[in-house]
Amino acid sequence: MGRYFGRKSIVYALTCIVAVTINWLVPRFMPGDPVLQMLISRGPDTNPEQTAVIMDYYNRLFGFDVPLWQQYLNYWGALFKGDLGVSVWLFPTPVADVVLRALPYTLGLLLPAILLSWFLGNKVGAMAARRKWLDNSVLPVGYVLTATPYMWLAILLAWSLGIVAGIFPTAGGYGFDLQPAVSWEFASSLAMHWFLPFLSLFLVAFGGWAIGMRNLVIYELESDYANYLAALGAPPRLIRRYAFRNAILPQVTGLALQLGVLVGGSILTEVVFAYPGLGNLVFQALLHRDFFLLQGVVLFIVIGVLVANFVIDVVYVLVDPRTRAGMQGVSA
Amino acid sequence: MTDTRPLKPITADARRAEIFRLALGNPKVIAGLVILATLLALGLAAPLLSGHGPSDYVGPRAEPPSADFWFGTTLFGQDVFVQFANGIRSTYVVGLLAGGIGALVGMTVGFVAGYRGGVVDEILSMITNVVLVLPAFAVLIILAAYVGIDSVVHQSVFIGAFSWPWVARAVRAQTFSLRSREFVDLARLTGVRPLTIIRTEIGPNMGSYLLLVFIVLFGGSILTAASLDFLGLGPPGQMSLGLMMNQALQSSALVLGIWWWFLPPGIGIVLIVGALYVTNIGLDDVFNPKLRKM
Amino acid sequence: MSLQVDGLRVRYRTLRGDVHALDGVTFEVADGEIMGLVGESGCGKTTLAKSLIRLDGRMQYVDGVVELDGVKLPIDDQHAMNRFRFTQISFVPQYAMSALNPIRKIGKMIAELLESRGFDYKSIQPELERRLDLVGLPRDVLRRYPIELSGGMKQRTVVVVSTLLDPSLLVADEATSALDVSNQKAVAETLVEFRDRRFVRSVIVVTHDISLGYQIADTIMVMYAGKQAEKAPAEVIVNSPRHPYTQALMSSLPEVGVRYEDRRLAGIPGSPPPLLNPPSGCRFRDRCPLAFDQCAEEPPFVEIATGHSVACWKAA
Amino acid sequence: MLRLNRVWKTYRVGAFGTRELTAVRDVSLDVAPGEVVSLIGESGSGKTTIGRMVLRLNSVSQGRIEFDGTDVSTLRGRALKSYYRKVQGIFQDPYSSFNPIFKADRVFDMVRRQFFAGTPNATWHGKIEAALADVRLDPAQVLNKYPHQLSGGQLQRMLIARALLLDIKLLIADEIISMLDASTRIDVMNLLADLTSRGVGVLFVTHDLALGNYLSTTTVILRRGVIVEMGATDKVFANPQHPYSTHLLGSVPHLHKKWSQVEAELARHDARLGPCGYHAHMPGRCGMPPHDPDQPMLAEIEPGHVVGCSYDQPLG
Repeated sequence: MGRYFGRKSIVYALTCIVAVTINWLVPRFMPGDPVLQMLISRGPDTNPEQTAVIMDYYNRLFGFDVPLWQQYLNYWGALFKGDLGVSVWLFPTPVADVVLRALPYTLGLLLPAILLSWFLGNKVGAMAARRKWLDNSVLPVGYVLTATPYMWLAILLAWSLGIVAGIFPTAGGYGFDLQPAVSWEFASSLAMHWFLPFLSLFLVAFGGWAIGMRNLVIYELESDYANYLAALGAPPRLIRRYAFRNAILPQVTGLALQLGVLVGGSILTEVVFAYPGLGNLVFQALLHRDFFLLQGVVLFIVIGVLVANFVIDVVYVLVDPRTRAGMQGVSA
Repeated sequence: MTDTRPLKPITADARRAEIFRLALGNPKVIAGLVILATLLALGLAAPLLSGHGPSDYVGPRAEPPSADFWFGTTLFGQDVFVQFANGIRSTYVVGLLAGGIGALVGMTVGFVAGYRGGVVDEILSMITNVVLVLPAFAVLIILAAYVGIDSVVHQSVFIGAFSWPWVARAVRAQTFSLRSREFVDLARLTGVRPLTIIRTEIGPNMGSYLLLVFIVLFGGSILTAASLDFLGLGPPGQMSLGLMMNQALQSSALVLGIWWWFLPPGIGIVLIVGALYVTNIGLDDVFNPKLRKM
Repeated sequence: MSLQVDGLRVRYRTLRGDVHALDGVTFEVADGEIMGLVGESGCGKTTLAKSLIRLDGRMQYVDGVVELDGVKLPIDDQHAMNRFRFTQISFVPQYAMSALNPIRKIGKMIAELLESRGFDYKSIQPELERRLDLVGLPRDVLRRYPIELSGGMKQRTVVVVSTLLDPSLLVADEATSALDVSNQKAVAETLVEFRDRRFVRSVIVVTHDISLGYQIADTIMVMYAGKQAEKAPAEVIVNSPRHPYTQALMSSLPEVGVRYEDRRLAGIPGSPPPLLNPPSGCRFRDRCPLAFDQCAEEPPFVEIATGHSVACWKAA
Repeated sequence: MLRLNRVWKTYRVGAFGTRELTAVRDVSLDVAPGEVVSLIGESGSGKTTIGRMVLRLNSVSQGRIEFDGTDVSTLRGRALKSYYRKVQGIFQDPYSSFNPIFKADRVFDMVRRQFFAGTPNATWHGKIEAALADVRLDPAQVLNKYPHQLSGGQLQRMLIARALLLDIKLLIADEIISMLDASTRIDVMNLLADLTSRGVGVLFVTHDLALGNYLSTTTVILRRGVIVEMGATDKVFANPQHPYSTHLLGSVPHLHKKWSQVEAELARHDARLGPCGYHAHMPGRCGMPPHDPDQPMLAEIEPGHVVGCSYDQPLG
């Protein structure tokens, strides 16, 4: 088990370093002074004072005048202090503040969508593995859903259920006329605005889990232990339960691998619904060419995915006795 | 020790012929290939279909589908059908290129790591795992935003550069198990070089699997490219299905009810990717007789 | 009498037609008897073993009757058979290495299996532990996962599990062929001991190794190409076999003490006939040194002495 | 011809090779031309690893493997190729020894491409026919066929024929008949024995004592990577010295003797032996492995018959 965690920790540490380094390195590939260029690209300088402050800030932060390795270390130092820089678009709000403000929306969208789609997808997939009629409907629907781009399903839902049917609002995190408050009105507005983005994320992911689980369960039902139980007259219920338990393990690993895709999906979905989460921030940063905000958000997402991955690895150890028994690799 | 031997003697020529016959007799493979071929033909014929480009203002604004403009026009009077056909074409290009690059990198890494083992494997697996847990789409956004994407080829290279890890993993595992097969030992005893062994002994045994891998990468690359295009990070001046959705959304096509603008690009992607997946399942049935009886 | 099989036929459905894997076998296994079922790959012995306990997806019952303790077994009805499995007729598979659910502790798996069949684990547990002691397994295997056991331990565990409800008949399908010689002996002797202690009343041991069959079986049945060739008490089969196939099989088997330089053994030329379209007449005809005209006709499986039956014109 | 001199094989396992696993421990043995040396052991005994090290499929961790006086591990390029001209191997699973998607005779083509690139077609075909005749295969039956169309016995013979195309001096046969049917395995055994009359040495790796006994001139018994007993086959089998050897011999199923009888004989034999044959010849220097690197692992108890220490080695 120590070996398992040792190896995983190295991977995560390395990944983290790679991600931060890419983040640090990429702006330096740009010809010229990135800060100046970015400020220029914002159009006519309406506020020279602000520009000067920003220039000063970044020149101090990145210290373009000190050696590269020093710049690199400074970058890490700032990062550890939670300093992601200052947004240009929302000057002078620190990027970290902007990110933290948007974070609850994204988490509120992602967590239920991921967990529910994983849970229900696995249930339905396992059911499809043994019921022909269900299989015949789950399989094609599942494949269509996984082939659907997130943003298009979001557009489709916004248009059909939002604009044509008029049931749900299609933009924002809550009503434009409301201020955040602890009230029924605000909560219901929040929920109404939440539903469609959630649904589109949920549906696409659901298809993938259902198909994966179906194939895994069919495979497990043909395994030796299932045959042995059947030979001893065990009821199909028990055999299916065992098959499900065995099949769920690769699905846990799959969840870790799919996180990045799901987060990507939430970026797209939030853009469609102008949902005030991290994804929309990415889009706004791109629109306003606020690369410091963009970098901050993306770095935050990357680290968040790594942390979530690590959590899933811990969960995996808890659910798979084989990793705990520490017997892996002995036979190698 | 089982009673399966009487079933064995099917000649391999016959097997190959049978696989071909089964593939062509498999409704999933046929349906998938027909859809793919039709859309490909549409994409290839795009420049011939009309005299104008996808961004030219050629018609009345926001006109619903008609005989003149089969898919209607955009809010600015561009021909949606021409945009669609051009988008389909670049979709195929991205899928083939990015899928190809991802497959090439993944297979190379997987083959080498699986065959060599030891320290080489240790290092390559570490790299693979690092890229695997890195959320590719987020990194692609940063790269695309800063470095910029100036062509479909460029975009494909970026996508391919981040889509290979799972392929490397899978190919490595398969190579690992094939390497321990005795025919590989026998080839080594005949003095065949490692790279030749990978090419002539191990590779051919994974042929069908590699094809399936490529198909999945093809579909995945299309979805990633469309997502980047949708965020406005696609190659400038290049019409794509993702960009169509981007423009439709930015121009409030939803509120204005211009459904003919944003429905076709999504349908196009679902059709292509879905057809790829369907072909994939069909081929899987053909290659893997165990699933065939299901 | 314990098991009575009469004219059992089972075929495999394949894309190219039906394989007549088991083409009419008739035999009895008496109470307290261990019968060795011997033959080369493709002779139908595994098909026979599976037919008695659970037909797999490709197998199809054609006809014949199987009776256990006077009750007809519904071997072509998967659901109705469940009532007999484990309690009346049980199974030790070849794949013991992977027969146990990898993510369940062994004790828990046994408890769940028993409870799913309506038995109370708590009341059976003391007996289970006694039997583990008997086969030399520590009791704490119940608290371990299968991956923590060696191959020999897994095989013994499976034998204990399969016989836990004291079935009338146990079918062991190549249960020892994946094991090393010392483990092989231990498992084989466990089967005998379980019979002696009446944990099981009778046993069918399927094996490709006739010498192993001789060590533990009371009677041996030799099969060839989906049919019975010879059945007799083990001593008779080994010391005075009558079927040319049985004779050839044993004369091709090197024993400790036989040296190439002293006595050169010979194999059986040719190979068994395909069972997709089996030839008429005696199926061993093409490889048989004694074959003559009458062999074009199928020899009946007849008793030539008490408890000794042979399907050969020359033996009658 | 082949000499293993204090050969060790250790595998590094765990992340970054933090733990060591010793598969072969201080093994020394010789194979002379025309001699069959059988390496007998159960799984985990290191017998296969030794064969693979000789074939250069695994590296040697410590010690030397010499062929005609040359250290095998130093061979590169052309030298390695000419080594493979003289030393070849055949493995356990005939179906896995052939690439399933190509025709079986491709193994001959590969030999031609690597070793006989300049040979004219007619000469080459003559060579193949001669080699096939030597292994008693009909070219019409085996050429131009896919592996799954051939039987295990035919495939193993083709691999012997392949080795014959080269002018081999040493053949490593790793469990080559354990997956063959009883009726055909003895013919393959006889072919191996016939090779010795051409002066070919055979390293015969097996878990089956009867087969080792049948074929070999010298027997090596391995346990957990260590040689426990080695000597002329008749001496080792008639007068086993190490308790593990007797344990193995007692586990072999015989055709005409029951286990109980064999056990009784061995018990009488054991009673005549002291507690440790090694100890009797090297008093006061017991212990395994020897702490003194110069101390031999094996003690000679009679000419050409050596035994290892049996202390500190509980059986089972």
